[in-house]
Amino acid sequence: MAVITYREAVAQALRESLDEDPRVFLVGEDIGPYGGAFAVTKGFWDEYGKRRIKDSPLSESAIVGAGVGAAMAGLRPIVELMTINFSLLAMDQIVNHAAKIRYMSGGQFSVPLMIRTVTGAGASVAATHSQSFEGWFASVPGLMVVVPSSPRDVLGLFRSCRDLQDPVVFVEHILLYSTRGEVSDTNYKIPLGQAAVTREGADITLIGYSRMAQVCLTAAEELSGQGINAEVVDLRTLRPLDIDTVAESVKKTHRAIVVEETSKLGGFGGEIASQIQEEVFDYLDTPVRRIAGAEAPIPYAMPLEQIAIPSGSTVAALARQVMGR
Amino acid sequence: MAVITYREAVAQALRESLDEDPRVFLVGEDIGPYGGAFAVTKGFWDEYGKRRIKDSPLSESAIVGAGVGAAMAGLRPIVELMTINFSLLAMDQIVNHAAKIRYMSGGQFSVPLMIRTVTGAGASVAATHSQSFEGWFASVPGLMVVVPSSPRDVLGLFRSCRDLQDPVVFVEHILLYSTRGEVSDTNYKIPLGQAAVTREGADITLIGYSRMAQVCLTAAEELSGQGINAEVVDLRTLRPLDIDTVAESVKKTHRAIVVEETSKLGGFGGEIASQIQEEVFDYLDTPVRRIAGAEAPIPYAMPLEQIAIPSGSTVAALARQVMGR
Amino acid sequence: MAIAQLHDLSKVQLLEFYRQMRLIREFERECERQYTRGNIKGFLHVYTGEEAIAVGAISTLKPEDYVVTHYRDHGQALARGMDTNGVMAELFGKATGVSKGKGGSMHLFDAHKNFMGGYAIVGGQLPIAAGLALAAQYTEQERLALCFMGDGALNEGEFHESMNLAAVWHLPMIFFCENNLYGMGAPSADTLAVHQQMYLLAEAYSMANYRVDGNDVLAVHELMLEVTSDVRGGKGPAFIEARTYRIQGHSIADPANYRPEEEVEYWRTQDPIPRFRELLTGNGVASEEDFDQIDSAVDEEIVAAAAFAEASPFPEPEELMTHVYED
Amino acid sequence: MAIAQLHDLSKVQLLEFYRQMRLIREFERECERQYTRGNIKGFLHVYTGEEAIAVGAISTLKPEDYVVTHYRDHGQALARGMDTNGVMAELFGKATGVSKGKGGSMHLFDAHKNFMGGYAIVGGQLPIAAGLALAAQYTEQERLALCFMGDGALNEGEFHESMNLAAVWHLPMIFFCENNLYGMGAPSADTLAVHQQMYLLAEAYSMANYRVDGNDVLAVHELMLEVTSDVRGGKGPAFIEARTYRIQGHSIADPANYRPEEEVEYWRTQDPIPRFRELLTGNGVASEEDFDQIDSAVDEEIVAAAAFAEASPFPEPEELMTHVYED
Ligand SMILES: Cc1ncc(C[n+]2csc(CCOP(=O)(O)OP(=O)(O)O)c2C)c(N)n1
Ligand SMILES: Cc1ncc(C[n+]2csc(CCOP(=O)(O)OP(=O)(O)O)c2C)c(N)n1
Ligand SMILES: [Mg+2]
Ligand SMILES: [Mg+2]
Repeated sequence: MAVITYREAVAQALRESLDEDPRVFLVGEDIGPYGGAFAVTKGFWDEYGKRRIKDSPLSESAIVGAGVGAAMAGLRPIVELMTINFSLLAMDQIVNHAAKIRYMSGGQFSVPLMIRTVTGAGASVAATHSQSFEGWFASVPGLMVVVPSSPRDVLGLFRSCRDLQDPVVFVEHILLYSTRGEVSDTNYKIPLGQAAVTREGADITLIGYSRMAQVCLTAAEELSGQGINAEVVDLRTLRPLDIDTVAESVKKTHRAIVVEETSKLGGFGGEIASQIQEEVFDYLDTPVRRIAGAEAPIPYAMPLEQIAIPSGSTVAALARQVMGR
Repeated sequence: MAVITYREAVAQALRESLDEDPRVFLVGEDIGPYGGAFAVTKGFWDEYGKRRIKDSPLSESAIVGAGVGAAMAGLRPIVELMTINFSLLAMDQIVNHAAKIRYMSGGQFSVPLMIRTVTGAGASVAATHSQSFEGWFASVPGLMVVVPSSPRDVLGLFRSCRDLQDPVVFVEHILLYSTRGEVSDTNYKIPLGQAAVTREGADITLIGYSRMAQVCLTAAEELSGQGINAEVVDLRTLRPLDIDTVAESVKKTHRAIVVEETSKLGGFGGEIASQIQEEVFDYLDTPVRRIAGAEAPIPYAMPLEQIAIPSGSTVAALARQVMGR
Repeated sequence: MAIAQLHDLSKVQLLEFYRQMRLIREFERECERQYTRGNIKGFLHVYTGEEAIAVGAISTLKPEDYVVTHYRDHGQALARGMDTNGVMAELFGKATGVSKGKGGSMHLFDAHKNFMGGYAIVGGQLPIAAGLALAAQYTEQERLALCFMGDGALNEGEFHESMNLAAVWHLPMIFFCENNLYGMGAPSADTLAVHQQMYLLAEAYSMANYRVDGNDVLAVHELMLEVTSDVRGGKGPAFIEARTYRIQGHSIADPANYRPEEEVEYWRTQDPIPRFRELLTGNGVASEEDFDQIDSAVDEEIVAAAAFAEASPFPEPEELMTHVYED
Repeated sequence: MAIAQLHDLSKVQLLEFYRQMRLIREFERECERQYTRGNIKGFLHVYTGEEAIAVGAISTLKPEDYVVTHYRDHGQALARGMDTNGVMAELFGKATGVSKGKGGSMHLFDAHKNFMGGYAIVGGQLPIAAGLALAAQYTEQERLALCFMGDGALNEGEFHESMNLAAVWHLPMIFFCENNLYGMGAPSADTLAVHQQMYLLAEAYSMANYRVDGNDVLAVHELMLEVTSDVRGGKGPAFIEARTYRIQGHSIADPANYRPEEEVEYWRTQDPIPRFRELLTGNGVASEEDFDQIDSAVDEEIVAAAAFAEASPFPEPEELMTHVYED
C-alpha cells in the first residue's frame, strides 16, 4: 500500500504502458518539455525521448485522427486532449471515425486508441474551460468512457483499458489531480463496467462519478451526523454502464439521488435516473431525484461558480428533503 | 389551408425571412446553384442573388463562426449545416462560442444566429451519415433546439425563432422532407417550449419528436385497432423542454413510453423519462419505458437499418407489453 | 501523353492499365443500372472519368503500402485489386460484401489489401492517413500512406492540420488531390482561394508538390514512380494535384446542369480511356483484338459481380450488433 | 526603429503610445501581484513584452472597427481604451467588471468599444472575426475587423478555414499574428512547418501579407496605417506577422525554464518600452520629465484600479442565471 496523488496514478499508469508495451506512445500538446498542462507527464520527455513522447501542434483533430490511423496499423497510441473542452475540435475524429471504423469495416479493423482528457468545473477558468462532455461520449456506440474518481481507480481502470481493442475516452478531473489515495502495490486491475459501492448505507443511495463521486461521500459524511445512513455508488465507467450495482443498492435503500456536475437538462444523469426507475420501480419509495450543475455556462466569478455546481452540502440538503427531514 | 411538403414549409419559412428582413441572409454548402443537398433552397440563388444566398467553402467551423460574428454585429444569418453529422466539425463554434458569448460578455452581446441542419437515419447512407445529435445541443445552456415533425410546425416554429435574440439549432429530418401536411394561410406562430398533444388517448402516452413523433402516431393507429387508446405528445422543441404537457398527459394515462431514434444509452429520452417520474411519480402505474435506436452505429444494409431504429410496430408492441396485453 | 513510359512498360502492364480503367468504368455503369433497379441504395458517387488517377497511382504501390481515400472510392478499391464481387455485394448491402454490407458505397475497407478505408466525411481521412504514415515511421518499416482526397477537401480545417502535421513530423505519405473542378455543385473557383495554384497550399508547409494531368494514366504513373521513391527514400511527405473531371453529376441524384455545356464537351474529349486506347493503338503497342478480349472479359466480370451480389443473402439480423466492439 | 513616423506623429501621440505601453506593462505587473494575493484566479496570461503590437496596431483603427483577439487579451483591451477599472474588476470576478465578472481574464468584451471579445479556444476567434467583417461587407459599411492571434493558432484548422473564407469572400479584415515564438512550452519551430516563413501561409490564399518588428511600436503603427487603408479601400483581407517575445511564462503558473537563457537575454534587450523611450529621448522628442509625469499618472491609475476592483462587490447569486438567454 502506498498513498499517491491522482496525478501520480495517471503518470504511473502511463509509465507502465510505455515500459511494458513498445507499441505504446504518447501524443499531445505540450506533453513534452513542458510536462503537460497539468504536469502529468513531467519528466517523460527526458525519460522516454521524443519518439515515444510526441509533442504535437495545436491540431486536436489531426492528433486524434493520427491516433486512429496508428491504432488501425496495430499500435497503441495514447492521445492527450489537454482538456475536454478542446475535444469539440476533435469530435469528428472521435465520433465519426474512431467509434465507427470497426463496424463500418465489418470487423476488419480495430481502433485500440486511448484518448486521455480532463473534465470539470471549479477551477475559475470560466465557461469555455469548465465543461464536462463525457456524457456525450458515453452516448456513442463504439466508444468506452472511463471516469475514475480516485488514484486507485485510475490505476486499476487504466490497466484494464490496455487490454481493450476499442477506443477509450479516459476522463480525468481537473480538481482531482492533487487528491491523494491509497493504492495497492499489486498489479491489480478494475474491469470496465463495474460500479463501486464506496460507502455502505441503508437509507438512500447517492450516485455519482469522477469528482461528484467524492462529493457524494462528503454529503454522506454530513448526513451520517444527522442520522441518515447514505450509500454511495461510484459508476467508474459510463459506457459500459453498470446499472445492476446501482439497482441492487436502490432495492435496499428505496431512494436515490443522481449527482452530476454538468447542467441537468440532457445530462447523463437522466439516463441513470431513467434506468433506475425502469429496473426497480416497485422498490422506489420516492421518485429518483437529480442534482446537477446550473442551466448556465460556468461563470468566472468564484462565488457564482461555487453555486453553479453541486457540493456536499447541497447534495446532503436534497437527501434530507427526500428523507422528509 | 394548403397542403404542402415539409421541404416546401422550410423553403417558405426561409423566403418569408428573406423577404421581410433585410438582415437575413443564408450561408451554406451548395445552397446556391445546386439548390441545397435536399433541394430546400432550389431557386433561391436566382431569386435572391449571391449577396443573400452565400454558397460557402466546405468549412463547417468557419461558416458557423462567421454566422456567430455576423449575428454579434446585428445581422440575422441563417447557416445551413448540410447534415447534423457534419456539425461535429462545427461543435467548437456552436458550443464554445455561439452558446456562451452572451453570458461571458455579461449580456453585452447577443448571437441571434439560426443554424439549420438535417438529422436522422433511415436513408441507407450508413454510420457516418445517419446520426442524431440534437440531444447533445439540447444539453447546452445558451442554445435553443427545435425539432419539428410536420410542415405546420416547421412554419410556426421557424417564425417564432425569428423573434429570438439567441442561437437556435433548427433540426429538420431527412425522411420528413417529402411528407405532406396542412398549413393555415395565416401568419401563425408556434412558441418554443410548447409540446403538442397530436392525438388524444386515455390508456398510455407515447412521447416523441421529429420523425419519431410521426412514428408514435403510426403506433397509436395500430393500437387503436387493438382497443388501446394511446395519447401522443410531440415535444416540438427540446430546449426549452415542455415537460408540463407531458406530465399532464401521463397523469391521465398513468403510463408512458419515450421514443427516440438515436441509441438509448445517454440519449435525450433518458432526460424525458427521468423528468416524468420526478414530476408524476405517484400517477405512474408502471415505470416509464423507452424505445430507441440500437446500441450500434447505423448499418448500410437496409434490412439491418430497419431494425436499428424504432418503427410504428415496435413501438406498438412495447405499448401492448406495458398494457399487459 | 507521356510516351516515355511506353518504352519502360511491358505490353502486359499497359494492357493491365487499360483493363483496370475499363473495369472501373463498367463497374460504375453497372452501379447506376443497379441503383435505378433499387438494388443499390443511399448515395452513389461514381468515379467515371477519373479512372486514370486510381490506376496510374495505385499501380506504383507495394502491397504493404496503405491506401486511404474519400467516399468516391470504388475506383481506388478496384485499382487496389479488391474483389469485384465483394465490392459490388457491399453496394448491394449483402452479407458477402467486403464489409458484410455494413459500410456501403462510401465506406469500403479491405484489410488484406491494406485498403484502409473510404471515408465519407470530407477531409476526415487525412488525419487517419497521417496516423498510418506515423505508424510506418514509428515501426521503422518502409511503407507509405497514399491518401486521396477531392478538391473540396482542401477547404476543410482537417486538411491544414494534417498537412502541417505530416510536414512537421516528416511523415512518409502522399496527399493526392483529385481535382475534378467541383465539390458537389460548387466550382472550386468559388470555394478555394488558390484553385488555380493549389501547389501554394503545399508550399505553406514547404512540402514537395506536383501537378499532373489526371486523365493521362501514364503521366500519373510516371510521376508517382518518382514521388513514391522520394517518400520511401525519407524525403518526407508530398502533395500531388491531378486535374481531372467528374463526367457524371456529384451523385446519381445530380443532373449537374450547373456546368457549362462547353466545359462538359471539352472534358468528354479528354476521357482517359479512349485517350489511352488511341495511344496504344497509335503506337502499335496493342491491337483492336487485344482490347476486344479485355473488354469482353471485363463485361463478364461485371455481369458475374452483379449476379453474385444479387444472389447473395442480406446479413442476418444478429449482424446488427456484431463488430460494435471486439466480439 | 521606424524614425520616419517620428516626424508625422505629434509629440502628444508619441507620448500616448508610451503611456499605453506603460499602462499595459504596469497593469500586468499588478495582475501578477493580485494573483499571488488570491484576488485573481484561474489562468492568468500576461502581455508583458508584446505591448508595442496592441498599441501600434489598435491606434490606427476607427471607433467603428471591430477588434477580436485571443485569451491573452489585456493588452488589446487597454489599447482599445477599455476602462482600466472595469478590466481589473473583471479579473477580480467582481460585479463591476466589464462583463460583470462572468467572463474573466480570457474573455474580455466591450460593446461600446467594438471590442468583440477575447476568446480562449485557440483559433476560435478567427471565424467570428470573419463574420464581423462579413457583416461590414453585407451592410456596405466602411468598417474592418482586426483579429489578433498567437502563432499557435496557425496550427488549428479554424485558421485555414477562416483565411480561405476571408480570401474567397474578399472580407475587410486583418489577421494579425503575434508571433512570440512559443505556444505554451512548444517552440513554433516544432509545431509549424513554415515557422520561419509564415508569409507562405498567407500566400496559400493569395492574401496580402506583411512582416514587422513587433517590438517597434512605430513600425507596427506605420504598417497598420498602410494595411488598414488598403483594406478600407476594398483590397480584401491581409495577414500580418509581428515578431515579438513573451517575456514571462505562458501563464503565471509557468516558470518557462524550457527557454534557452541567451534567447531570453537577447529579447530583454528588445523590450519595446525602453526601446521606444530611448528613441524619443535620443531624438529630443521627449524628456525624462515627460516620462516621469506619465509614469506616475499610470501608477496612480493602476493603484486606483486595484483599489476599485478590491472594493467592488462580487456579483449577486441571481447573476448566475442572467444572460444565459435574452432576459
Ligand atoms: C465535412 C463534410 N461536409 C460536407 C459533406 C457533404 N459532401 C459530400 S461530398 C461533397 C463534395 C466533395 O467534393 P470533393 O472533395 O471535390 O470530392 P468530389 O465529389 O469532387 O470527388 C460534399 C460537400 C461531407 N460529406 N462532409
Ligand atoms: C483549441 C485549444 N487547444 C489548446 C488550448 C490550450 N492553450 C491555451 S493557450 C495555448 C498556447 C497558444 O499559443 P499561441 O497561440 O502562440 O498564443 P500565446 O500564448 O503565445 O500568446 C494553448 C495550447 C486552447 N486554449 N485551445
Ligand atoms: Mg471535386
Ligand atoms: Mg505564441
